[in-house]
Parts: sequence; structure tokens; C-alpha cells
Amino acid sequence: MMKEPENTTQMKQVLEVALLTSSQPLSLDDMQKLFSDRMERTTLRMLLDELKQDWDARTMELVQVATGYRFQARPEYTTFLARLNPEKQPKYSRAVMETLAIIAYRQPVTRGDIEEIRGVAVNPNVMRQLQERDWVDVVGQREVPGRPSLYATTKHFLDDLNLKSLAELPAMEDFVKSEVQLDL
Amino acid sequence: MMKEPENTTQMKQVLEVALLTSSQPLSLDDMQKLFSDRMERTTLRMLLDELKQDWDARTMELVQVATGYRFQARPEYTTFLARLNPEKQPKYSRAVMETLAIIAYRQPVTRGDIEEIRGVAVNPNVMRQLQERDWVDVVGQREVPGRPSLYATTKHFLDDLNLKSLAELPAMEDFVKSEVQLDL
Amino acid sequence: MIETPLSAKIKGEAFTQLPQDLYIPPDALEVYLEAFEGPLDLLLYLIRKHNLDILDIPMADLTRQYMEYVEKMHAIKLELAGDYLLMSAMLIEIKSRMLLPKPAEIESEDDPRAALVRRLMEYEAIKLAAQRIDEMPKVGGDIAVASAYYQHISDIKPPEVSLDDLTEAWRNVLKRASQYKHHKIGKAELSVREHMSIILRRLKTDHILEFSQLFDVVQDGIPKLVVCFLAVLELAREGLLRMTQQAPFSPIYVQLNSRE
Repeated sequence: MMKEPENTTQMKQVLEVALLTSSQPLSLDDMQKLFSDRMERTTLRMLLDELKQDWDARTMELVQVATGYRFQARPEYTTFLARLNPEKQPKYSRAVMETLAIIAYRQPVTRGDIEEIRGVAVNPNVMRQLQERDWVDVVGQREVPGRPSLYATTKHFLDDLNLKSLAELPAMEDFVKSEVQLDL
Repeated sequence: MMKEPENTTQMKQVLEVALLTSSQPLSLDDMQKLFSDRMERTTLRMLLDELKQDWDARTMELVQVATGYRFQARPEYTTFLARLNPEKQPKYSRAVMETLAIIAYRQPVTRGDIEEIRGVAVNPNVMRQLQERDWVDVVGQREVPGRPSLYATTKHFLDDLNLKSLAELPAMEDFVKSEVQLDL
Repeated sequence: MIETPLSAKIKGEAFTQLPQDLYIPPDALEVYLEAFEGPLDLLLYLIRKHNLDILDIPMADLTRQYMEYVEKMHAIKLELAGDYLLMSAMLIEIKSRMLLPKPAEIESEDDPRAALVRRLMEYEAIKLAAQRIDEMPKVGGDIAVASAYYQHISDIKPPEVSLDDLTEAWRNVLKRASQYKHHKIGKAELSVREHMSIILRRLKTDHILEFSQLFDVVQDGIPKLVVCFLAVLELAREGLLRMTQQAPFSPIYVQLNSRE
């Protein structure tokens, strides 16, 4: 057991331990308790300033927030930390998947084509998701009134699905056959 | 945003940040995720060793417990930290602690086993307290009539007691008070 | 700290030890007895208090003391746990068996106290182990673990799509449309559609291409050349591209069919 800290180094150590192990920011009041309320607030503030400087070139930074002080990871590390707790893998909606399938199998197609095949209007959001993913892009316009965009799948889409070309997509006949088998 | 760490110093920084900000111990698997699984376990162990040494003369220590590695305050700071949260930890009754000891040393055990050793019925509340603390859980059923549940201690119990494995618990022989070895 | 029988409090006053004789104020007895974790705990207490040898328990003494406690419990109408009565019966049984003459040859193994002694020793060991575990530093108590803050950013990966997901989606489209017959697309036709996209993409950047530039006669095999040609024809049929030729045998130019 350590006796009461006698110099600023030891005092800063006590503050450092408390701040690193607390899951909530520590207020000046909290930190005064560490020293059995025998420390002036001005001294405390000075020590916190020094502690902040001690950590200047290091992984964590001492910051002051609304309810007090806390150590927090410097922003450049947050990408690494995010890898520890990956969010749940999201899934595309049925509308996105079917639209993608139609574009893959029937390209180049317009929105109208997709709507005709699916029997429902295409939500703009659906196309945006596929374009943001760089799986689908506009390759031209059909020369009909309104000049609708023609959508096609990209090379990036083939790469992501590990395909060399669209010809590697299962042919539709396979589906028809399996349908027959299912009917048996 | 920091690019992928290129040297051991940067790698240790990433590990340090992750370990200082995680309230749970990090396993080697967790830590490999930090580097997108592009780091050998042997390298990781070496880096952890170095990091431990880097902190040798400092406020926190890097320790290994049952589920992984964590930073914790060196024991000499305990008295100061205790001043922050004067409300004492809830103390468990003797019944709870004896039940825990039986499960720890004799696991896996049924309630019947515990009652046999303690000579009294086990209050369901006792088991609930231990399970809520995540110190004890059901690991199976004994294949006898009634298929009673078999209880064992969890890894979390070991973590909380700063242990890597059950073998680190004090030996049971230490608790046999008789001078003569029992030879019945 | 585990509460021991010796720290029982009665009416706010702490009793640091049991009275030397067996007289216990009736309202105190309940507190004492409740402080025991059961008959084994009480027996151990009696053994240790009177410095009895646990390996050679004087059964008569121990049984008498134990019974006196139990009778007091009974006298003050303390609801007697069955466990205590069961233990009384066991003690009396052991005592009486010890009075019987025993055959010399099975002397040691047949000590009627053996099972009781084993249980007492095991219980005592557990009791001490419990105390030790209770005293060990624990996270949340004496052990403070690092838990500094970090800005949580979401690292949402885009959804993964497999070939199976895609074909399943396509299959659903077809199933709902029940258009199998009209929409039969084989591998060959898919290649044509793929080349249609490729040509459109090239024309988007190059604007105008010589017809022959669409074909790489050296690199591509015959099937690919055929597919590419079919793609051009299909694009022309769908009015997506325009082909122009100034004069016979002069180069054919291909460009997007735009109105500009």
C-alpha cells in the first residue's frame, strides 16, 4: 500500500490510475476525494494540466467534458477499435437483391424494365444502394421519350462475387429444371 | 485516420489503446482483429510482452487472466481508488461463499452434492446470486433420475479473481486443519 | 468479511464469543443458532471450541453438547431445521455403535465415526476456502481494470452477397412473374447482354469507335467475336447505337444513338 503521495509525480500517478480505470468522467470533486479532500482545486487543475502534457505524444488524451475529465483514445485509433466490435452484418432487402438480379441477368435495363419484371415501382433508394456499392452503373440512355438510363452491372460487381464474367452466372435453364425436380 | 501500423512501436500503440479502453479482457483472437487478422499469434505475444515491460514502472500493469489480457491498476493504488466509491461492494453471505467454494473446488457438482457437503438445503436464492454475477453456470445434467443440473464456475469468475485457471486457486490441502493426514 | 457466529449481535450489542457455560439468553440463542450454517457448522464449532481431536472425537461429549443446543432450540420453539434433528439421530447412532464390542481384525476401517469425521473435515476445508475466496481481491472491489473512453464509430461493412443469394433473388423474380418460357436466358445470351453493357460503356468514354475496334481479332476466340457481333446487332436493334458508313468499303463508325 502506497502512503499519501508526497510529490507531484505521485499525485499525478494517483490521478492517472483513477482516470484510466474510471468508466465515467471524474469531476474535480471526485478527484479531491482521491486525496481525502486535502488538495486545493487549483493544485488539482495544475496537476491535470501537467498530466495532459505528459500524455501529449501518446495513445490517449486527457480531455475535459461536461461532467469532468477523462482519458480517451486519440481519434486515429478509433478505426482499429471499431474492428473489435463489428456491427452486425447488414443484409440487403429483397427489393435490392431482386433488382440486382434483374440488372445482372437482363442488362442493360431501364428502371421501367425492372418495374415491369418485378411488377412494382423501383424505390430510388434501391438503385442508390446498388450504385453506391459500385455494383451497378448507368451505361447509356435508351432513345425513347424521357431517355431513361440504362443500368448494367460493373466489373467491381463481378469481382465481389468472384466471377470472371456474367456467363458464369447460373443459366436460367438450371432453375427451370430444378423447378421440375421440386415438382416431382 | 491512421494507416495500418508499420512497426512494432505503432503496433504496441494500437494494442495499448485497445487494452486501456476495453473493460473486458481481450483475447488473442480479439487482438488479431485489431490488425484485420494479419498478425501472427507469436508476434502478438511478443508485442504483449514488450508492452508489459514498457509499463513495468508505471501505474497500470498488463496482466493475463482466464479470458485474455487486461490493464489493471497496480495494487498500491487500491486505497486511493476506494475513496472514489465508498459504497462497499455487496458482501455475499457465508451460504453464498461456501456454495461458491464447493462449486469451485468440486465442480461439476449438483445441488445435491452441495447439500451433502454443507449438511443443509441450498436456498435457490443462493444459486441465483452466483449465476447473476456470472460466476457460476449450468454445464450439463447428471445422468441419474431427475437429471439434476451440474454447476461449474465460469471464466468470468476467474477473470474477476485475477486468475488464469482454477489451478491458481489456493490448494484445498491448505485448508485441512488436522495435523495428521486423514487416512479413512 | 464473512459473518461468523462470533460476531452475532443481540439487541445491538455485539457478543464476541459464546458464553462459557451453556446458558444462553433465550432471545440470543436464536441469533447464535441462525449464525450457524447448519449442523456441521455447529459441530465444528463445538469441536474447535473445546479443542477436541477431530480424528478421535469423544462422541459422548460431543453428542451431549450438541443435544443441549438442540434442546434449547426446541425449548424456545425455534423452528428446528430438519437437518439439525437428522444430525442428532446420526450422532446417537454413532455413539451407540461405538458401545458395541467390535471384532479386532476390522478395527480401523470400521470406526463408526469415520464418515462423520470425513464430512466434518471436508466441510471445514470448504469453509476456509470460502473465506479465502472472499478475501481475494476482485474486480469491482480491490481490482480496478482499465476502462478509458473511446469514440465508438460504426464500422458497418456492406452486406455480403453470394452467388447463391443473387440466383435465389433472380429465381424469385422469375417465379413470381411465371415467365419462364419467355425469359429463358442461357449462358450464350447472358454473354451477349454482358457485351452489350461493355460496348455501351466503351462508347460512353470514346463516343465514336470504328466498328473493327470493337473486335480484338487477335485476342478473342471465335465464340467471343460472335457474341460481340450479336451484342452490336442487339444494341442496334434496340436502337441504342447508331452505325454510319460514308461510302461503301469505307470504315463503319459506331456511336451511341443520342439525339444531340
